[in-house]
Amino acid sequence: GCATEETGSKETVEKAKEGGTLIVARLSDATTLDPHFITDIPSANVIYEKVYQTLVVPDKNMDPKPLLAKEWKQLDDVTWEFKLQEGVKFHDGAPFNAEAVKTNFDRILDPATASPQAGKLEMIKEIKVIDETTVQFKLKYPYAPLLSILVSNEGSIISPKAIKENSDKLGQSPVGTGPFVFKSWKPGEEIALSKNKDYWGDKPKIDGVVFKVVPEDATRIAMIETGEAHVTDQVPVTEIDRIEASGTMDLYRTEGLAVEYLSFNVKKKPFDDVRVRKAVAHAIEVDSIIKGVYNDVGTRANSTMSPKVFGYDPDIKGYDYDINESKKLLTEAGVKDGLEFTLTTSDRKERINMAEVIQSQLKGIGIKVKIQVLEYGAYIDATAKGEHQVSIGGWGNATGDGDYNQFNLFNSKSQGAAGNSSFYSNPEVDKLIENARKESDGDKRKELYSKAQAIEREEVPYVPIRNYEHLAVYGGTVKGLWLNPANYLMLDDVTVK
Amino acid sequence: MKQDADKILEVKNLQTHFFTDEGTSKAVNGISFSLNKGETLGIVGESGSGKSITSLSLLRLIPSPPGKIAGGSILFKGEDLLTKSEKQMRSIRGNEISMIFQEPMTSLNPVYSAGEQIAEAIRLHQKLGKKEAWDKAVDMLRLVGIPSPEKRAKQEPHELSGGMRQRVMIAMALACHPEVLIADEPTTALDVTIQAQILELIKTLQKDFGTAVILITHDLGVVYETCDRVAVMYAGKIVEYTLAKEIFTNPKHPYTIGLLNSLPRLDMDQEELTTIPGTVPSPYSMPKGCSFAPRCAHAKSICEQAVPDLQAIGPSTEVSCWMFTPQWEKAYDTQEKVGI
Amino acid sequence: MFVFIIRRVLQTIPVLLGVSLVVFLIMQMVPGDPATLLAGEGATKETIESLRHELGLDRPILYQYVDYVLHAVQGDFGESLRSSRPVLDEIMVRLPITLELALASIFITVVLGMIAGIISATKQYSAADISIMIVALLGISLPSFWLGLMLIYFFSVNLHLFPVSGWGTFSHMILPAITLGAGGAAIVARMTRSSMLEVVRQDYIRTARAKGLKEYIIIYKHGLKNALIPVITVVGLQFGALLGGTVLTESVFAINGLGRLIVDAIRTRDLPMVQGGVLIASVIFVFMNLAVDVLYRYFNKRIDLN
Amino acid sequence: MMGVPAAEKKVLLKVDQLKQYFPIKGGFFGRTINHVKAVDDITFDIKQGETLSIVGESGCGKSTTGRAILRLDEPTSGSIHFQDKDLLSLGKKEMRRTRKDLQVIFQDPFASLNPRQTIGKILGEALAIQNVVPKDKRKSRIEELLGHVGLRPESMERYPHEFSGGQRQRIGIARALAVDPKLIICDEAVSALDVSIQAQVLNLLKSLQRQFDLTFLFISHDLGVVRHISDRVMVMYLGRIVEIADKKSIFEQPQHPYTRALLSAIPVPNPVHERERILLTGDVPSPIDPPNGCRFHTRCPFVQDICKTQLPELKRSAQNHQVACHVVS
Amino acid sequence: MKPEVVINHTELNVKERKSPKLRHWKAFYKKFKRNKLALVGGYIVLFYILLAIFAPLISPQDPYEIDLVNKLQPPSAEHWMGTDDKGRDILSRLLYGTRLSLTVGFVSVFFGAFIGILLGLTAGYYGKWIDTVIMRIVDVLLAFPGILLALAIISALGPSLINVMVAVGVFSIPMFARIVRGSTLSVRKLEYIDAIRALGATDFTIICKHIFPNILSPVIVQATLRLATAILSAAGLSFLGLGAQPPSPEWGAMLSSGRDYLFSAPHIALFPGIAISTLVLGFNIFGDGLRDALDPRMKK
Ligand SMILES: Nc1ncnc2c1ncn2[C@@H]1O[C@H](COP(=O)(O)OP(=O)(O)OP(=O)(O)O)[C@@H](O)[C@H]1O
Ligand SMILES: Nc1ncnc2c1ncn2[C@@H]1O[C@H](COP(=O)(O)OP(=O)(O)OP(=O)(O)O)[C@@H](O)[C@H]1O
Ligand SMILES: [Mg+2]
Ligand SMILES: [Mg+2]
Repeated sequence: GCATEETGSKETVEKAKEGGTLIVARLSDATTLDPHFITDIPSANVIYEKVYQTLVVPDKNMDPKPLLAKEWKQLDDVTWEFKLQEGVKFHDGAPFNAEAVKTNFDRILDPATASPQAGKLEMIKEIKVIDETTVQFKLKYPYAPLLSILVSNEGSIISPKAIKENSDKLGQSPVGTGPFVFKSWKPGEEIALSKNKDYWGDKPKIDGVVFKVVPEDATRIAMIETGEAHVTDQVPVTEIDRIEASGTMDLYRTEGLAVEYLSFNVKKKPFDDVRVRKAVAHAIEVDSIIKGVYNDVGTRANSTMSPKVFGYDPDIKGYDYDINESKKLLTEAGVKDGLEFTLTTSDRKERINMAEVIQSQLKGIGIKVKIQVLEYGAYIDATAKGEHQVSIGGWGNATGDGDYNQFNLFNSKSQGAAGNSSFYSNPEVDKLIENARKESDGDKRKELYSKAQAIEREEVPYVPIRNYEHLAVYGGTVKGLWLNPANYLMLDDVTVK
Repeated sequence: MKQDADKILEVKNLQTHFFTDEGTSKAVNGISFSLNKGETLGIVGESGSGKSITSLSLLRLIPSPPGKIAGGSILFKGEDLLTKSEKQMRSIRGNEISMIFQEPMTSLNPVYSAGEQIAEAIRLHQKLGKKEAWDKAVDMLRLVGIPSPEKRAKQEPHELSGGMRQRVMIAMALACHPEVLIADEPTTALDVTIQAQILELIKTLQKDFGTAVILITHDLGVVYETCDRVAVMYAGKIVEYTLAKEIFTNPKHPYTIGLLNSLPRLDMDQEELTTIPGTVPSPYSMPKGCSFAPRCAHAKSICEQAVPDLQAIGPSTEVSCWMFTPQWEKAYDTQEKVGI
Repeated sequence: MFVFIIRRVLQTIPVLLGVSLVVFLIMQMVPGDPATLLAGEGATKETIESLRHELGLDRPILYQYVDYVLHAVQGDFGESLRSSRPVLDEIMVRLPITLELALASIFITVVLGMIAGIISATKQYSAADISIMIVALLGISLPSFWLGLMLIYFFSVNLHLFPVSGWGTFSHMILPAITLGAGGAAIVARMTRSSMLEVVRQDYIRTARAKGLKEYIIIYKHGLKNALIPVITVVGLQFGALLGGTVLTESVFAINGLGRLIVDAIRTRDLPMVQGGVLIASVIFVFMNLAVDVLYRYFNKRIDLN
Repeated sequence: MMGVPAAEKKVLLKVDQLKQYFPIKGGFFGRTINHVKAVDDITFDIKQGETLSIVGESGCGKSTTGRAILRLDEPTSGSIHFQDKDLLSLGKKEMRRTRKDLQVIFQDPFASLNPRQTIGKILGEALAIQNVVPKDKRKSRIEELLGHVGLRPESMERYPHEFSGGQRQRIGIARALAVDPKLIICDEAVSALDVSIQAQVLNLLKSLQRQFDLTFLFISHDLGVVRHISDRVMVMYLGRIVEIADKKSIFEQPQHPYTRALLSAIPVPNPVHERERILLTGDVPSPIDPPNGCRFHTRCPFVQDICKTQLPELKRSAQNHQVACHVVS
Repeated sequence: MKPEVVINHTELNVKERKSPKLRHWKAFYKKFKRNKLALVGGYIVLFYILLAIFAPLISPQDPYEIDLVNKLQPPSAEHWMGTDDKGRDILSRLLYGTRLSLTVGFVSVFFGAFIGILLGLTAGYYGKWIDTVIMRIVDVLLAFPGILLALAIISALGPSLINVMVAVGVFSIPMFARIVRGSTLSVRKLEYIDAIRALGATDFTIICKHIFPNILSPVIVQATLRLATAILSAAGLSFLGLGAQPPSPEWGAMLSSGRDYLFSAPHIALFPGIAISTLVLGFNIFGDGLRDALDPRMKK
């Protein structure tokens, strides 16, 4: 997020006006507001660091910073200790303390809760309350990226009182410690938060936030243009020029953690042959996709990890655009008489566009591509079952740690729905990924990931295409807004005139 | 026909044409007749001979386009209706000249009650209030012999039988005591026993109100029993115009004779009916001469060349046929007749 | 009439059963598993399995359907798989909005359409008639979403006359109602026109003329009421089309309606929500048609109630 | 006709206690809540070569009787024997074969011909369905048929709308004749025609009857026509037979009050034949709820108490004359 | 009813007649031709059909040729209608798309009409419980919001042009079924049907040879009107991302891809929009004209 750093910092210098309600237009409604049950970023975005807070919080570079935990240290391979902030109260008046932290993690881990996120915290053996403000995490095995899990939405700390009294209602009415208090939710229409007057930190400058559901892209932009809404964080890349040209709207851009890629189903002919995969990788002109389809939003991806993610190896490069090499590889692989395959994608516009461009690029070397656009649910189904030949996919990363990419995309255990849509399986890579999990030395971990990435580059189960860049459009009256790399709107310093 | 001081309506050389894509149809092609106070004139003729169009022309209700009154005059109490403004016509319609239509089933508006439809005319022409008009409408229904008229007045046409509907039509037509009533086949759609009731009713009412009636029908029996005089139409023209009784005892025009002979008689057995060969000519391609000539057993060449005029051949009889003209004797026979 | 209404209401039962069965079967056929979608990115097989169990998706299909119907009969439409809120609650939030939208559009459809149609019919072949009919034809041929976006562009973004999105106030309703109602208005206008022209040829109009009534009384009193009969049927069918059309309009104007709810539910394979939504939509449709039939019968007495 | 004693002729068609009730659906579940008693228990027969006419007011069940005999509608009960075959017990296939012998000519010359078929096709199809003549002979047979009804062979290529009403009715007759039927039911076959045309068609029917020994069931409400064409006449009122007799007998000595009213109501253009008119009052009651007792009692000028409660049976009152009336018998 | 049209037999000359069928059509065409507006509609439709047939010959460019450098070009001498978001020539795409849109229209309407006619004929002819059952099924279809049905079908079968056709076809079934049933009921009452039944014709013959041809004209009229709706529906489905598979230049898909540029490059949506509107317009007025020409009551 270097490019737009100024946006945030400049405004804090100016004496910002206080008050007003920020209206955020967004694509879809939240599914639930219980962080232990949320599985998508748009839902989490409503509450993350707004209603709820986490022990540690990522900064603009995804480095963990203290929040509800003042400080922490790793006592041994499997024990982490956190010192908690004092004098923090939940919105319902319950005090924040070590017991509260324990209650939260116990809840998510309790099989009876049936939290879909339990798997992510599966390495936690026990939470130990040392004293009122000290808490220890005991792990089953060494797990280095623990902090990256704690910074993410699942690490939100819910009021223990609310958990005890009406756990079931938490999805509808969240109770946390954050700068905003949940006010109301009209399903399908809007969710309103209001300023927490008793917030323990720097109080927000606005009176509240309303998240409005506006499914149509053009309408959302029109709303910013007319001042009906202040911000939208789901911006079609096609609108960039217009927004930049407009006098009433501004664009905020920040590098994201997600990547988009082409995924070969290595279980299916002809993509079980690495030469064919390489040939395709050589035949795709990634730069023109990023410019032509994405209007230069995002950067060329070299690996299936974004540069902001821990473990990214800048030395690993993607395949060059080299038609001759590609043809040669195809001949070697014995598919001279023309390769033909189906490219499956979900119905996201940019992905379809990408598919069309790839189709046209591959046509240049005689590869015939048939595009199959599937409605999202069907797409997930097809790729999870391995019915596809080649698909366009993307992998978000809410934690900023490489494990989230590597384990889900490449580990044999993750084949199918869990993320490994290539059905890639390599014992060596499996091992590297699993060892990296346990390694607590950061540099050693990086090394392990580098090794894994090098192998993955050679075997090309995926052709990395683009590192995400997140966009937000805001009206001229909005100042102090920023997006974190995981695409969360950060509202601490926002003002609206 | 002799001049009559009581003459209320006089039609002279009326022509009504339809301008359609197939050509011009001279539906009414120059007819003249007159009507005296209190008398009943019957107009008979086959389907399509122009009876209805004649009656509609009298009230200037020809659907236009495609129809148009192309000539002639209609003198009502001495004034030509064709020169009147639409507004003047409206005060005559339903008031001084009323009409009963051929189809009782469709001539009443299905969405208004019988009473309302009668009262509407009364309010319009007699400037009565809502209540008075309604009462009058109920009275009219009683007059035309509808039992429990208060109840019936509130019913809508679909709740009434065909006979009752026709009586409602009659009540409507007579509500303003018109001087002329035009009844276009008022009983064709009805059964004989009901027809007898309705005709009887019209006769009684006519007597009571002194209304002159034009009764259009294709049933010669009806004419015989109801009318004073009769005009026989064929292909848009009157071919014979005479006293009603006369036509049965002493028909003149070959068509009239043919028509009478075609009727199965109730008073005697016939092994075979006499027929008129051929069919009515298409209104779009009328023969040059007499329109009946192609079917006429007596036709001579003159018949095919020129149209005969309607001429008086007796004190109260007019016929349009070359046979009754001096030219007849000199004319040549035509070639053989066409059959079907 | 009463018996007729009761009977028609009872007849809706098999129709609704049919609808629910069709929904159920289709949702079974549709690839995509609600549990997988709900579990989100990176969920393990175990997570998905336990979620399936939690949602009751691992029960036999027939059992699921019968269970659903038995509950639905008692007014229990289940809970959304996604938000775990009661389906009925979610629907009841949207239903009034969609109904308002539909009624507002029907209003536009009927008022605009009939006025235009009557003017057209009474001034047959005049300039007004021809221009109305051309506009009407355009109204039919414009894709509604395109019209919607164009309206937003001109009236909201450029002229700042109406809000872009949302629902609640009168000014919110105008653009969506026009978007949704335009096609219908055009159809109604044409229908009214031809029906009027047809009625004007009827015998009873001639009777009215023969009474000496003024032309405008003939048209409005004797003509219009009869001309409405076929128009009502069209409006009724139009209402059905309109319910379907709300999806696009709701999406363009960000209106939180039933159409969008159902589409979203289909996308997330939220079966109870789809079921509930479609059933309610069908109920509305069926009752709307019933209302139309009743009106039709009211206007057209010649039709035997049996 | 009267020359040959009726008894000597073979009975061709025998209708026994025929009932035709049309259900009226209603109620909550669309149950049948009532019936239109269109034909309510009628019994009569027709002899080979004769013409039996049915007269009566509109809606009294004339057409329904004809349609029931043809099994165009399935009768509710009763039996119909045609040449000793019980028509109602025939299977679908057998019935189709038997249809060859029973033909029909309808009232509306415009509705009774398929507007999309040429005359040749219409007649050809009739021949094909019953396969009465081999394919190669059909054309000449059609020409022959057209000749019988007085149309030219060229008519074959024309469509019905190119013909006048009378000509169309002839085509209808030709179609009925095509299959060499024994019985032809003429349902108001001349009612729609102008008198001058009507006379042509009536003459044609009569000559065809002589030529082919046809039997006619002639349905009409025009008593003039009926008198002209029939041997016997059957008068119906509200689904029941009120009188059935030889033509002469019924026209000269009508017995049932309804028949008498009917006859007297006909306007006759006959200056020498003045009659006294029996004017009825009121309208025909509905066949859904026919009056109790004699169906006619609500309009009968001679009504007595018994008429209101008891249904009169059809009784023989003279040779070849049956009447159903309490007062007369 | 009394005969109105009385044509003198003797006046019709045998010589001047050729094929009776031909005269039938000529008369129809004459009547249709008189309706100027309908004629315009017919010409529009014809125009598009010709475009569809000759698309490969008249297209100035390859409709699939992606040229990202020249994307979003406004109309120019080289690209008469400009280029789309992937630099493809919009005119060429529109021309090729004519085929798809017309195919979608024709196939889906044909499909819907076929099943609708089958159901309507059966229900109308046999009546009784068959009628009840069929019409209830049709009610289910009708009550089922059309777009949802389409969504469901396409979700089940995957989005492709064929499935769009199936979906759009399915929701025109009820319309056809109702119209056909209504006409069948009225045709079945006609005397010539009874006459042919009295001759001993089988139900099959009656339905196929006598009822079907006589219900055809309302069906044809409905079909032309439905064609318009079908093309619009397909466009609506494209808008929801359910339509034709890229890169096929189906008009609805083109229009919907243009909606992202409604403000920055309006020509992308404008031209497909105009194409859809005019074709739909053409079908509509053509259908109206047909109705008037085929309706015997409207002879003026
Ligand atoms: N609207 C019209 N357009 C064209 N021709 C018409 C129209 N109305 C009537 N005609 C023609 O005018 C002629 C006379 O018709 P009219 O209705 O007066 O006959 P009619 O004697 O009343 O017959 P009917 O006994 O059948 O009522 C017919 O040839 C008919 O075709
Ligand atoms: N298919 C049917 N369903 C219900 N009612 C019917 C049906 N067919 C006839 N009817 C009723 O049966 C009664 C007798 O009808 P039918 O047609 O036999 O009378 P009709 O004597 O032929 O009359 P018309 O002289 O008018 O032809 C009428 O009340 C009619 O409404
Ligand atoms: Mg007339
Ligand atoms: Mg009958």
